[in-house]
Amino acid sequence: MSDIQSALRETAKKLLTEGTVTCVIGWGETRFPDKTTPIFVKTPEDAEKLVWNAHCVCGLAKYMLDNRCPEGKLAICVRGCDSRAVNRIVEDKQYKREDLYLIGLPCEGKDAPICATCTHRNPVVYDVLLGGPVPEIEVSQEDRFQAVTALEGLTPAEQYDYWQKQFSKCIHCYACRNACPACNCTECYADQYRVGWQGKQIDKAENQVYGLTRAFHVGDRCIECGECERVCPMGLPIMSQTRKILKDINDLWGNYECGLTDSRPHILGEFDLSDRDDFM
Amino acid sequence: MSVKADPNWEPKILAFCCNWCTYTGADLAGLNRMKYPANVRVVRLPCSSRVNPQFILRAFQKGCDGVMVCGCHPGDCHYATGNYFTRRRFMLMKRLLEYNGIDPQRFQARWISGSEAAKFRDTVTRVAGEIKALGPNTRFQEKWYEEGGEAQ
Amino acid sequence: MSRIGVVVCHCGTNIAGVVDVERVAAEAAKLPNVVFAVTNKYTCSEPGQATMKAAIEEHQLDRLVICSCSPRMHEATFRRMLKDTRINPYMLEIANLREQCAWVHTDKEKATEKAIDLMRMAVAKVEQNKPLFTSTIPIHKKCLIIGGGIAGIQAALDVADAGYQVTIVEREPSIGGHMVMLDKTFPTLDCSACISTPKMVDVGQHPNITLMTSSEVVNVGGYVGSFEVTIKQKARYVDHTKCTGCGLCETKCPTKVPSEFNQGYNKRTAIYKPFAQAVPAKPVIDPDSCKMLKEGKCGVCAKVCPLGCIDFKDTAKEYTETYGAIIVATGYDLIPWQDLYGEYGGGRYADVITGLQFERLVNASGPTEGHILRPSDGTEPKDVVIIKCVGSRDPHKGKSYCSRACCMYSAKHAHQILEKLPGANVYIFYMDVRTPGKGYEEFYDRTRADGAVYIRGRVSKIYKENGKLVCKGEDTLLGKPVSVQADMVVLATAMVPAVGVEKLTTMLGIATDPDKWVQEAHPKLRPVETQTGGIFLAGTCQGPKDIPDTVAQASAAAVKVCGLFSKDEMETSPMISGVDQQKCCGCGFCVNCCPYKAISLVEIDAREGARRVKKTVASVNSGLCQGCGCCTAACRTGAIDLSGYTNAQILKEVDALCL
Amino acid sequence: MKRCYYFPGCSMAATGKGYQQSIDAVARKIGLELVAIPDWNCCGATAAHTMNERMALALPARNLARAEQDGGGMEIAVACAACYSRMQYARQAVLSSPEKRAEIEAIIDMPCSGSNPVISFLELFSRPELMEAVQAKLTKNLNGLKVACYYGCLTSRPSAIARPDDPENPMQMDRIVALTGAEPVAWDFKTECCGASHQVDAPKAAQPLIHRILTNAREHGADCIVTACPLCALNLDMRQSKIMETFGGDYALPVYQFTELLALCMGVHPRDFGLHTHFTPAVGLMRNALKKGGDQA
Repeated sequence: MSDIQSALRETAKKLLTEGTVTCVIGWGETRFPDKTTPIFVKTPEDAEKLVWNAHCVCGLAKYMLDNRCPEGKLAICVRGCDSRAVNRIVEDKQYKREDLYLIGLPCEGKDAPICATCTHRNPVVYDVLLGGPVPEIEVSQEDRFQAVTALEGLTPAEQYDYWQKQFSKCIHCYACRNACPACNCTECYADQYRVGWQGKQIDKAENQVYGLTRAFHVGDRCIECGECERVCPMGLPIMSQTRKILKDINDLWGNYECGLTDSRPHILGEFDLSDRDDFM
Repeated sequence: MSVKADPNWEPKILAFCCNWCTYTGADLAGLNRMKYPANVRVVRLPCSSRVNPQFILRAFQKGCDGVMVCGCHPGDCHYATGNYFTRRRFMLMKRLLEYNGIDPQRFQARWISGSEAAKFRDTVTRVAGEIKALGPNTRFQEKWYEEGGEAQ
Repeated sequence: MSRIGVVVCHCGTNIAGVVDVERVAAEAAKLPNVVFAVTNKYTCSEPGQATMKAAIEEHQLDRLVICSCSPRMHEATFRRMLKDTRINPYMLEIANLREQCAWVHTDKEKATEKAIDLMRMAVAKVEQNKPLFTSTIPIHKKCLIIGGGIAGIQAALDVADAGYQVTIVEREPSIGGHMVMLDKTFPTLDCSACISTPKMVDVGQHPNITLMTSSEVVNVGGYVGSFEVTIKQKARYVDHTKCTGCGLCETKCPTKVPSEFNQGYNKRTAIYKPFAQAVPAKPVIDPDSCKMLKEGKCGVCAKVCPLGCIDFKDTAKEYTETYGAIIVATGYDLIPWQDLYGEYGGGRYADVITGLQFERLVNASGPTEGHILRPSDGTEPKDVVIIKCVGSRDPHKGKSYCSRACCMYSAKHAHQILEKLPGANVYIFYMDVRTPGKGYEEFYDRTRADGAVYIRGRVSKIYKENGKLVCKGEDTLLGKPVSVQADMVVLATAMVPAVGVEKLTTMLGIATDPDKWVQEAHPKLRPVETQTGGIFLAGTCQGPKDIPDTVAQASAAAVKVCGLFSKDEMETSPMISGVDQQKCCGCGFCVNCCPYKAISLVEIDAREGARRVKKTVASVNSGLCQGCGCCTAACRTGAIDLSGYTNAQILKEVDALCL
Repeated sequence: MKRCYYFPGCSMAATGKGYQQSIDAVARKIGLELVAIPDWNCCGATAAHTMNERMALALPARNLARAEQDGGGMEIAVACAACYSRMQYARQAVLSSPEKRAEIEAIIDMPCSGSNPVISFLELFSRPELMEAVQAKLTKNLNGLKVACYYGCLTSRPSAIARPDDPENPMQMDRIVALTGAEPVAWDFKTECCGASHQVDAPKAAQPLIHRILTNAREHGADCIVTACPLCALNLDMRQSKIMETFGGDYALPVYQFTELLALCMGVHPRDFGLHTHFTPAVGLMRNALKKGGDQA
């Protein structure tokens, strides 16, 4: 891993020295030995601050929309999940692919539970790949949707009970939204007071409405990076909502996985005359 | 007072109807003097594809006991393809709602054409009956009518 | 603070008989911002309207809620009424207390409660209403007609005669289409060319018509009233402004290739007019066969041309122009039966021909000068089999629809064979004989009286034996297999949309059905319009039909165009989508689901913190938007909203119900 | 190179012996490994499906099940048209309906999922890699020989079951045979029925079927007929003289299996696949054709 880390620093240094990019987004050390933080490297000297270790858990792609980024081309370190997040943001037209330089880093899983069901450990898109590709792991559809299937089996009352307990914890911090690469609106619906989509008060109903709306807004484009759940300070099982939508899309309209370079077009932006119809 | 105990309780059902098919069908039911329970309030919209799934959440949250989305049959949309998008959106939304504990009867989508007055009558009669049997909706609401519960 | 007026209509006893209207009005009066609430016996009547107008003035109302019959009934009436008042016509909401309340409920208490709810919802919504203003778009009074067959010709003449400018775009070197290839038309048996070529000449000479042959539409933008259309004219290599059409070049050209017009039954030269009466009556050079253009040798035509019209360096040209309306008249082609019907020889037998080929064989100006001779050896056939529904009504191999014209032209073919070849036998295999048209059934009767043998059943195989084409089939009336030894077989092949029509429909943004026929806006009530305003249909591009129907539809489309052109400006509905560019993130999800392609992404200058940035946002074309609102539900930010049915309005309506 | 399961069928040891020998010879030449399904049984062919549908599906299904048990996961190639049809019926029954599958599995007392695709020999040989392999091994040619490729009905019908390249005008055999330099004629009766076993039980009705096939082939200038089925070949070959006697006509068309032509052009000795045992003399035409064609492929 240290080989790759030094290669990463070399690459970043070269990119910055040659002026290919104005900033490299990567991971840097913190005062905790088992935590890293996203850093914006803007000078060749600072490239030494980049690290690559088991604690590089934080998703980086969303940071390209951060206003700390200088103007000009950006370089981003991408693992499999980050690369899919980049695709997500590029497909959503929030950034142009040609304005990005992607440093691919094959990843054998980090210090995060989501990595156990990761199907794309190698970046799906990159400009340079550091280190050889790592073997992918097989994850069955059953494993992918295990949590969802378990909840689907409950009665409506039990389901409600479960979710109500979960949502009652929500503190509307919107960390899930801020970390999510699919949440890339300029102004989130939840911040719009005048229309009145969403109340600011913290009660079970508002919490639940926020949770479901968020799920519906991103579920059809979710790349399953797990950032939402990772950053939630209250430990809500947020992925179980978005994956429910993904599972239904898979069941209703065929195989669907987002953020791959050859992904199907946006599923709610198209239709088929022969789509299943329960509303006759 | 617990609403559940009120013997005169009547469910409130909100129906989003497209102007060209279902709203016309509902008007036709009136012209034919068909009778159905007075539980349904219709919101008139140009097309079923105008219905943002968030409206459904809002209706439940504010105290509706049931919500319906009605539009033209696929292929008959006044706007050619609008209801195909409706179909995809609400196939997903319905499943998501049920997953979160909303009884399947409380959210229903139906295609009702401008000539299907009888289908409109039958559908709202059936839905009203089903929801009456379920009792008031307490889920997703700011008000909590559960036994001994306080309004939050 | 808004000042809302609420009027609850008795509608005689229609509403008041079931709903306690006084209570509804009393409840309304309690609502905040409602400054005026009354009941009225007949709100829509003259006195009713006068009362409301007076109240608007007296109470300085700025919005109005009328609780009456269905808005589908009187919304327009009340909006018209408001035009003369201080209230904008769109500051009005109607609660439907009649069709959806009084007429359908019997329990007076519950009906009244519901009526109050409906009233409250309307009041809540009207508070969010904003004044809306209809805008107008200018109409460029110039019509584009795509396709120069009989449909395009008829429509062009009708529009041009009404005094408007017309451009016809035709991809072949001459207009005329399929009709001019036909010999006689059923049921009157008048000569097809004799009735169509005068119309072609009229088109060619009409001062209001611009003819663009050898041309295709390559780009369409804009909307009703002002479509920006780019037309590409292929290189013709002959300067038509100089050419007199003397025809000397054609007589000297050494290269001979099969004639498309005559279905390959004779030859034409490389510099050619498709047929004698072609319009324009001037030749073009076919670059695929011209020796000079292919090999750089020859140039005979240039040497003999007395006016020096030949220009081998000619190139394709593009013209862009603005049209107020477009008529699509792209016509049909025949189904490629050779690929589908191996059992009929799959094209191996020269004497198994299509109806269109037969038309050329029987045509006096055709390759055989009107003698029916079989293509294989030039002899007169004695026994002729006609097979109907080849590709039509055959979902397994071809199309499920009926091609409509085949029953009649097959009867006509039978009649012509029996007339021209005394002693000949004609056998017609059919599934049903469909003759819904004036004089059609009589014509069919006459053909049978002429001696045509109608066999109800399909042919399962055609094979060659002893120099004859054996047609094996079943006579389903007798319940027996039959086989007929034929000298020639004529197939009534299905009509399919003209090759390449998908490209055009995509460009125009109009819908097609699964068989690729252009979709009309409504099958019964709007048969010559498309879903897109300003684009109309004529002829077989919409579905198989015969000449009378085609011409009728062409004239109907022309009337629609003239109707549009009768005004200088067109009023557009203000209830359309609009984008809040501040909120819009430019993801383009709305673009994908718009049925009218009314939304596009545009780049604007914006400010982000201290930076000036280029920002991509959605933009709605008000000429194309029809106000369905499909886009609004696709927008997560709520940046795109539908005037008249805004998110805020609907949310308030929902809230009001649940108070 | 290519390995697949092979379902020979009952005829191949008897009336189709020459066909089997030529298949073996060609397979050896091109390195095609045909693994006979272990413990295969009769497909039931005509007899079973006229009696009992369940038996008609269960018999071939047992062969599918045996192939699955063997675990090679390979396609099952079938040489005989009737066997091919029955195996396809069974497989598609198993795949299309879970109830049917359960019923069949109960009868044969074995799991049967239909996982191994069933293909005809024509489909197998018309694949580009096999065509190339055959081409590479040809040492002689039949240039100028006009052949009528006869597919019979069961390789192409019903089209939903047999899945031919074209149900009315199949071309697979034409393309294979054209490799030898022989010229397939375009004729009309490629897929007409030969009468199959009705030649035995209803000869009066069935004999005209053979007559018209042979007449039409001759009409289109064919020198011989090529088939891909032991029973088609037998009917057209063995009954030819009797039919000429009954209906008049003088066609004397030798009948070959398509693999016989391939074997011959690969230099296999005709005696090795019993060319001399055909009823309508078949050796002479081949000798002349090969002589005319010369040695180059």
